[in-house]
Amino acid sequence: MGYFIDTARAMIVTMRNVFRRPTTVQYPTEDRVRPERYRTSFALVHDEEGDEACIACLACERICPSRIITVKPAGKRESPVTGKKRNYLEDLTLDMNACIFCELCVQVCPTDALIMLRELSKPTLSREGLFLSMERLYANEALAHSWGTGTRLMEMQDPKRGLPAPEPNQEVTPPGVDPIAEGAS
Amino acid sequence: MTPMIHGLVWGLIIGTVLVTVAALSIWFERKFAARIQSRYGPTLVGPAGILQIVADALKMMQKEDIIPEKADPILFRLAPPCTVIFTLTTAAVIPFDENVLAADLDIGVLFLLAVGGLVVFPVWIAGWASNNKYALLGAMRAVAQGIAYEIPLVLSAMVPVVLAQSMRLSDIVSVQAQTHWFAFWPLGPGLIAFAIFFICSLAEANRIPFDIPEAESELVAGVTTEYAGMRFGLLQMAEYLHTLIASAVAAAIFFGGWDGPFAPGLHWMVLKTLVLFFMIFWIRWSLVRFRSDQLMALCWKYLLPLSLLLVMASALFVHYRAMET
Amino acid sequence: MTGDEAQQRFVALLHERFGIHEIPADNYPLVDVKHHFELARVLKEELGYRIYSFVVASHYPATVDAKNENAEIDAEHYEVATGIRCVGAPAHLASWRVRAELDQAVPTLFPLFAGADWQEREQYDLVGVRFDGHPDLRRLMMPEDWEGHPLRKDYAIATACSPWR
Amino acid sequence: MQSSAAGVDPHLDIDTYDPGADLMVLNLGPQHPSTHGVFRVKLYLDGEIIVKAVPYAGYLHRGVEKLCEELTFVQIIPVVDKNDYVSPMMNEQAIAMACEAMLGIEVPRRALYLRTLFAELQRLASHLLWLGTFGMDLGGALGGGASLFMYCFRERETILSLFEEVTGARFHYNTHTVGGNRHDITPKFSHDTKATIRVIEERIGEYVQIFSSNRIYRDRTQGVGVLDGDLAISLGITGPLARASGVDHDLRRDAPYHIYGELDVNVFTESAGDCFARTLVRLNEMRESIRIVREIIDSVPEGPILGIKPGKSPGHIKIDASQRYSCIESPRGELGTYVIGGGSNRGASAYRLKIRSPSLHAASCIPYVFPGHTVSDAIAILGTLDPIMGEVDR
Repeated sequence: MGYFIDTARAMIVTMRNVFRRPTTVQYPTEDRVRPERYRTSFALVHDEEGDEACIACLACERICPSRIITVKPAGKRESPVTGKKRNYLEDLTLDMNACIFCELCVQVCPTDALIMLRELSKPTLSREGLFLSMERLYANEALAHSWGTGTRLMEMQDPKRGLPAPEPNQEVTPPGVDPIAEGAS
Repeated sequence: MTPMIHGLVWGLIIGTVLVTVAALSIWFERKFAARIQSRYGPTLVGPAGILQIVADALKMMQKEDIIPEKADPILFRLAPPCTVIFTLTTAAVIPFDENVLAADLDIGVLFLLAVGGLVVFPVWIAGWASNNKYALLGAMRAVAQGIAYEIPLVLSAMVPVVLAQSMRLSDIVSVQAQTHWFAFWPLGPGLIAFAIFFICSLAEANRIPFDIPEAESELVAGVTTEYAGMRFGLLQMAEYLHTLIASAVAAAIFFGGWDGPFAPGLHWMVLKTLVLFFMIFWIRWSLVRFRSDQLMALCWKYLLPLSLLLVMASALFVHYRAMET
Repeated sequence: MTGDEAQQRFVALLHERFGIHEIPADNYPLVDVKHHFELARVLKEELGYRIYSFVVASHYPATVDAKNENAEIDAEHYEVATGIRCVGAPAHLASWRVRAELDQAVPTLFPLFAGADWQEREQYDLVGVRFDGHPDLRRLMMPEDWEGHPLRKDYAIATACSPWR
Repeated sequence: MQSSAAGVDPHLDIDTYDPGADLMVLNLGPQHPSTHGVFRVKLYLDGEIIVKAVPYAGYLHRGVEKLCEELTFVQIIPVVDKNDYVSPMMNEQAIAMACEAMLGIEVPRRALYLRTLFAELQRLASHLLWLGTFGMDLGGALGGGASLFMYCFRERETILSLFEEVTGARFHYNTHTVGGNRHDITPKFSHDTKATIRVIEERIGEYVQIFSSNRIYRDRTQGVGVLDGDLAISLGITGPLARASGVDHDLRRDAPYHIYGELDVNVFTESAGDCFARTLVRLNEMRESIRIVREIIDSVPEGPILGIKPGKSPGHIKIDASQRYSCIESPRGELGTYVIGGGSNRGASAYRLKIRSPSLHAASCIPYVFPGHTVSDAIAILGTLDPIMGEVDR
């Protein structure tokens, strides 16, 4: 007899769920609302003056755990916008095949040049389609950007953030020499 | 019209309708299950995805016809059509209306149960011929379950037979139309007999909570593990047909068949069948399954003695009612 | 009992019964390999450290003097760290290390802790240290016909091309 | 049918059980609907009764520990996310805590609160996923179990959306780092969390109705897969599995980390040690997680979330050649990290890093628990052990 009662109870629960709104999001036709910090694909951006923001400092290439970013610096040349001499990028490629979306490259970018996108990247039919060349990265600039940029993330992680006065207990910070920058491994 | 032509014509019509309803029921079940689970179910093919079943059938027909190298080729091919044929044959004696039935056999209930019981054989054949351990385990479970539950099924079906004092299905229905539906009269035994009949039908049709022979999570897909394409489709079809016919039989022998006010008899029969059919779906998407030994315990320890008692009780009821009048 | 008291008890045990007088501040005590099993037994049976927590083997290649390549400072060896824990508060973890030379086997803890079965198999598989008396020292993670032990420092990683292409 | 786990020797040769080789050998896996990944158990069956079970791990071995020796401490945190992919933040916390302990970094209060909050939400999400998949194991992919599975995933998705709001990712967050957290919570996080846990708390009652208080469910799980408490801890099994066997042990209470020392964590134990006891323990833990989240969600202090200056280079965390084991209570038990510092890159990488995964210990009880049960029971037991294959094999 207990079986019948329990069965009836389970059936009531399932019937109650019939009248709840389905939670499915019909993906290609309707888009889920994605929060501000959502991160998917990558883009390279221009700074406020309209110049390429990337200064080819190699920070993203060094920190990438999957080692998928390749930066080729072009050396110093005069900026067409401001006229100052600065470093430029010759090529930057990003292989999304092995990206683990850790956001470390965005975090270390000193000029907020490399950012992630909020918009879903389109699926591709080939592995080459996931390979982001510099042209594609700059073309992605037009898509919706994620909240995170190097400056914002660094600001959020600032150890003095929200504290009333600076505290002098920073002796644990190992500033040290960056071994990888020196080529040691 | 000779009985033979009558049977052929109505058999063809009923068979076609049943297969169509079974096919549509797959669509309905998918939609219903989806709503239970907060999903939408098929939406793309046709309005509300109603043509999904056509798409599925086309897909299954296009699939490569795989027969495993080590399988027994003849038996492997034989099993899926056999399940559908045996299942569909039982539909011959179900009265949908006073005249809407293929063969009004005077041993209707016996025929129904005998042919329905045959379905165990193709399932065992399928499991054996696949030459796969999961299929074999599934077939072993199916046979054990099928044989065990056949007995309370037959005994609970005997209750209406005893009450109507006829094995002819149309007689059983007309007696109910004249008196009361057997599920509610005599109140106790009829309802319990219906419950037993319903449970055993679920077990015979391998529906949750008795889908132990398939048991995806344990036996991959049980007897159907090695089947692909339309052969698999036939096995699935047989399962749905079995469920549908079991609902129709239950509606006929316990719920008065075509008996009902206002509307023509056929409507009532179809309605009752579909309500029972819907109940089966509902139960399926609400419960987890038994373990095979618990299933056996349920059958031999509870259902069998209870159904024996019910047959006796209904016989006594008929006896004393006859003495009163 | 607090965690500190449990640690003091553990240190005292090492001191009195196993003759270990110095315990490095940033490291776990180094126990002689012949005391390995006995220490685990005492801890389990007398002090109630019944949860088998971990075993970590690590491989140290031979270190040589920077100036003279023939002057070997330390021979190639393994270090096996074991940790066991007591049930309930303060859940103190007793952990110690043993050093095993390259051809030396570490006694298994399987008679005391059933969990040593798989854990020691894993360490044998990945690092190559052998456990003496283990009932079933097969590979656990790598295929049975795998050659070499991947977590050894001399295990070469061949990455000629990017693996994801 | 029911056998106690004691007295089974998993190392006995199969010939002693089966001199005539009459038993059927069934390979459950590596690809099987219920192994929750790729895991293989070789079953020796007498009819449907399991006589001996031999598990084989390693099908998902990705060499994470070797990878951790190559990458720096900054870089490994997103990598270890992929170990226990059901509660990824736990992996991050375990690594970060080990490094913090070795460097003596003091993590800000706000970060500790966030870590506790995230840990409890992850525990809730992980147990929800377990409940759903266990429903699938018992009820099949086409039945009531699948309904429960969808319900649990529906609720779990709402938790993941909370994380998405904070970290920008649904699954592999990379939100903890050595010294604190990388992402601060947003202003509406607290409100959303309260709304979510209220819904989940209400829905847990539904799960109980459809599932764990159901007679069929109880028949399937009571007395099945009894794991002796002594054997469990001797195997190193901790967490809900051990607590269901009567081991009153929870690192959150017994060796507090984060801010658990200030909270009053209730630890639920059951004495039966069977699959049903494990269900009850996990359901209670879900309620307890909800309670903890509710208790601390409003008292998150203001302040920084990172205790050290965030570094721009991969090598800005350096650890000398010391060794340290540090562990947390993950949804599956004691998840620890043994770090030997002083590896390559002048100490920016680990010399050796071992991840002590509770799932591997849980899986190692299979040879003791399976014998004497049917194949159906084996699936139920495997389901309640809740091994995450990414963590078993690493």
